[in-house]
Amino acid sequence: MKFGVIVFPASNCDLDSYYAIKDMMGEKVEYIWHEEEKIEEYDCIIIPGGFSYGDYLRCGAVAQFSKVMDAVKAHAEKGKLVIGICNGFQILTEAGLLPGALVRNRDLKFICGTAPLRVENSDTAFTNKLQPGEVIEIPVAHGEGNYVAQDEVLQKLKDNGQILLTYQENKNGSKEDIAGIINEQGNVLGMMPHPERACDPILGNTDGRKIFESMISYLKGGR
Amino acid sequence: MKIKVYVTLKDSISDPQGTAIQGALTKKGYEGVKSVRIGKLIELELSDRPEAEAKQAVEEMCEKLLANTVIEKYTYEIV
Amino acid sequence: MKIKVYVTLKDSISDPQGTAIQGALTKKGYEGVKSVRIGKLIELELSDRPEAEAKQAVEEMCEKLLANTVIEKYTYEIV
Amino acid sequence: MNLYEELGLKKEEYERILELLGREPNELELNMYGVMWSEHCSYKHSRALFKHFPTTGKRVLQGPGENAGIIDIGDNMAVAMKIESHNHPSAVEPYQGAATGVGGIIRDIFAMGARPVALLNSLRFGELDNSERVQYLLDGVVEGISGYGNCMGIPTVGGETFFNKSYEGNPLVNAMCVGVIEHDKIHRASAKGVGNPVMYIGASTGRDGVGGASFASVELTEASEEKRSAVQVGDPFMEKLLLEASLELLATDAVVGIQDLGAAGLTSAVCETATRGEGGMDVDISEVPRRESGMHPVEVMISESQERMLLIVRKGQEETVNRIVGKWGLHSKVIGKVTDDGRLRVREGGEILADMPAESLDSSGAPKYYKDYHEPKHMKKSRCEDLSKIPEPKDLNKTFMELLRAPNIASKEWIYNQYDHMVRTSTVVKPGSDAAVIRIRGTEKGIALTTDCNSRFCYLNPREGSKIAVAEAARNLVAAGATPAAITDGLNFGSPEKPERFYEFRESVLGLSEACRELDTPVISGNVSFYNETDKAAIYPTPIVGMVGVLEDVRKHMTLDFKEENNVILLMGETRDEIGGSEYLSRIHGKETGEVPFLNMAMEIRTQRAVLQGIERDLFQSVHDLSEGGLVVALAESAIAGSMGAKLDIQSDLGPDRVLFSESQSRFLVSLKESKLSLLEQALISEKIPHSILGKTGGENLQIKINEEEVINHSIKDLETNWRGAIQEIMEK
Ligand SMILES: Nc1ncnc2c1ncn2[C@@H]1O[C@H](COP(=O)(O)OP(=O)(O)O)[C@@H](O)[C@H]1O
Ligand SMILES: [Mg+2]
Repeated sequence: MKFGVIVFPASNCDLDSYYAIKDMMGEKVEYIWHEEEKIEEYDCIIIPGGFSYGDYLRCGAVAQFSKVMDAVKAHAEKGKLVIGICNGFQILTEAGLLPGALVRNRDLKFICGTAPLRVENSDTAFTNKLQPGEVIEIPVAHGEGNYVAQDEVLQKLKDNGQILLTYQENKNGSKEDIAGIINEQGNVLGMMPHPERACDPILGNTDGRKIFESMISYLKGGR
Repeated sequence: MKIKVYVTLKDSISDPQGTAIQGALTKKGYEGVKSVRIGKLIELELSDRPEAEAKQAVEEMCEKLLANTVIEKYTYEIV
Repeated sequence: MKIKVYVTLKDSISDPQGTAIQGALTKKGYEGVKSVRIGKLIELELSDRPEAEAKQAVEEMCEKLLANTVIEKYTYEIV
Repeated sequence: MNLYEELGLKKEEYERILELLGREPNELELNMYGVMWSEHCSYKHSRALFKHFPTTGKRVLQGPGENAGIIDIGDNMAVAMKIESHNHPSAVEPYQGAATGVGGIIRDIFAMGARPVALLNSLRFGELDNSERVQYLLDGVVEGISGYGNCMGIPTVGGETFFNKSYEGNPLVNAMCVGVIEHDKIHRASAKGVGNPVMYIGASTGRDGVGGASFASVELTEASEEKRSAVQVGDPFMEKLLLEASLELLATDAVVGIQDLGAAGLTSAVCETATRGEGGMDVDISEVPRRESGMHPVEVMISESQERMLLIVRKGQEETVNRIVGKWGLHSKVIGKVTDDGRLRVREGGEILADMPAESLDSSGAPKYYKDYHEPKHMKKSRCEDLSKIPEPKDLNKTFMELLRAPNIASKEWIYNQYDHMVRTSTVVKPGSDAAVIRIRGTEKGIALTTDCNSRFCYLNPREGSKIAVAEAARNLVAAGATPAAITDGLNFGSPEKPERFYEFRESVLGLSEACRELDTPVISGNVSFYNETDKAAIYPTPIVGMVGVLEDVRKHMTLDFKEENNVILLMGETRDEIGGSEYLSRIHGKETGEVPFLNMAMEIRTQRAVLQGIERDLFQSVHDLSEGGLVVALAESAIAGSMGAKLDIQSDLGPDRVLFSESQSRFLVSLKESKLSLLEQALISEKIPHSILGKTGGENLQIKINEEEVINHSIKDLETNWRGAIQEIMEK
């Protein structure tokens, strides 16, 4: 099993994701440069947080132009796993791999802290080690994490169980308190909070591990 | 040639920044500020080309990058 | 009444955002994108009033809040 | 007015230039002297005093003089750090001023080859409560720091924020950056090797920031408003590319020397690298990438466009540079070469535009002044002020809450929650504690970081106030379990040409030097910002101390929150009748006067050592140092952080307001399990450290009795809401 962490110019949580997988989860992981076109060898792609291409114009807007994103689309179409965290979530919506969009936080300020998240659907590749209704504490750090989508889209997300995680305390204004969603096929997750920041005991919080444990268990065929 | 692109939020999408500015203006004592919405003005300088070609290029740039059509709409003019 | 305010960076002020977008467009294969500058479009809805009054109000709002006149300039039109 | 005067040079300085050149300088040359001999670049009014600073020590690998100072932390690892001011730009355009300040200090760190791992910021504004302007400045500055630092992926882990009317027209924005580097990877900013190419990478050069350095060296008057085009816009994306490209380059052997382009732009970078390399340099400005057409050579040479670096490259390795820089989407350009004749030559193609001895421009050639000084009048008056007549507040419970809500005391989370303080997943102790703690990946170690300066103390007594700043910084690190190692100093003062202001500066440098020597925390880097005055008044002397400390085992870090019920609360150190210069006296009684608290350095050192030993022996559950607001504020902070109340029963001969609010030095508030109390007491007795048992943790309220009478009783919830919300309420009103 091998994870790949994409590195765009000005990604900056690439390192955090890399060490979370390598040192904390003990799995194989490599960085993938944004100009890479071949990513077949990876079982799961992590699109990390940061400010790809400076996040100018709109967060994640320019990243969809990069070569690796075509490869990520193909990877996702094959049903393999993709997780976009923070900027990665923004990139996935900009690239059309997930519905909706992420706009400026309701209070117009960047927010950094820890958010209690409720697990809405635990029957997925990303949440199978969690209980429905369970609350996990996951760090957040974003200026544009306010999830918006048309009402029909939101309804569909709800009906299909595509909303995986919701904020207990909605500080950015997201519709339906959405913190993380999956695509219809269930193999692409986008979430604003940072599970990779909650894996190492020295940081005082390991709730994020359960997300990665779920993915690893899914990839091992164990569920 | 110069092109001005205007990107604005679709009406159905709320605009917290606009709302905040409206609030600030009202607080400052400006009366009758009924709504404020913030969009982007993107000024492009393109190498000269026939108008039809320019239009096509600009529309493509808007669709692909300059606007996110999930939440935004755009118009443009050649100046 | 509707007013459109256009706020752009003064010419002497660099626009890294515009430069980055220009780079991205060029890299994507759009040729002849010579420059990109990004500004704001602010749409105001004011209660109806005589044009002169509206102008005065808008100019004041621009100076005080809508534009940062240290680095930005503005124009507006009543539509 | 003569051209030299317009450039901020004095007559005698101009004459010195004539002498150095043996002829009249041309316009370009004069401009280059103008920026290099500005206060900002030449330190002409401060250098003479720097000899007092202790700058060596067993840990010091690089003292002042390079882009940043470096200390050894063992295991082949080292820490680079530096602080820098961006006061005047931030007063004009808070967002960009603060953002480019952060950008500049980050470049100083990676120019040494170090990976930046933490940012701190030290901010001073006018009174926040009722000033729209101050609120606007705070809002913009915080957003600028957040916008730049967050994008860079460097956590902003600490700092300080202080409001006082003396900063009304002249806010202070000092940014500090800390980097980590392996010993053998350290790079220096010198141009060595005759014939080696000089390369330029990063953003192209525009007209922005032209005159920035001299701008920073004049008082802010109405006239300087006209210079507003001096505003520079930060581009953190470009900086991130530059950072990654530079570090990748420095890992090869292609680069001989590296220097960022900061104040005085290209002029400063070429002449400093040439001087350090003890050679000369020849640059052709027609090769300098430009953003605008029609730029005058003067503009090219002194532009302060951001996000640019200069490299001295090993001859023949140009392609390595092009390849690595190109990978990061940047361009590089050869703009000159290293020579051996000690001259700095600027050409445009074949034409020589300037030709001068490189050294003459640099601080070694610049004039050096030792100005007259005398004690400001107010000082003697405050010293003699009788504070015994300050009336005891009728309702201490209410007074306490008022103080807790004062912007100087209230939680700064409205600020630091806008900063990504967790990125890089190494922030072990986040902002909101006494010091931030960062783990050093790949080792067991950690470093603790803080910035401190009580400028009210420095106003009343610059020498003692500066010593207190060093002691307080050390105390904060010790409370986190770290051994203080070194400081970087951000010296912010008024005009050195005014005797009272120069007195403050001189006293302050002497105070810092003395304290650093005694605490064994050498000065390894720093920055001076003078002329922080408006037409009306000067700022309070503000020598900001940025300090780093080392934890051998990062798991042994300590925090300030009460951890469990029924722990003993003990105060180390002695509370005296010392409300001079206190936040209490200022906020509640509207007075900034009195003598500052007495600092007994021997006691300070013993107490710090006892705390560190106690942490090492696992005696404590929590440790917090006492600072602004005194004992009761420290109690409230530990209680709020731990969501746990406390019951205290204090016996004292002092008035209750003194007990609660006095800002006596060298004190720590600790909580510990009852079972460890005797061990601690033995240690304190043998070290002759005064201490008193105050009470116990537990319950939902903070209850304090003094001599059997209840003076404080608030629910922790209430305290928390007020303390956390006060600044936000003001900012969002
Ligand atoms: N501008 C700022 N940026 C980041 N953190 C800040 C800032 N101002 C204050 N803080 C944080 O708030 C906490 C309290 O600050 P302060 O009262 O200065 O602490 P102390 O009195 O212990 O030195 C510290 O953790 C400090 O790092
Ligand atoms: Mg403290």
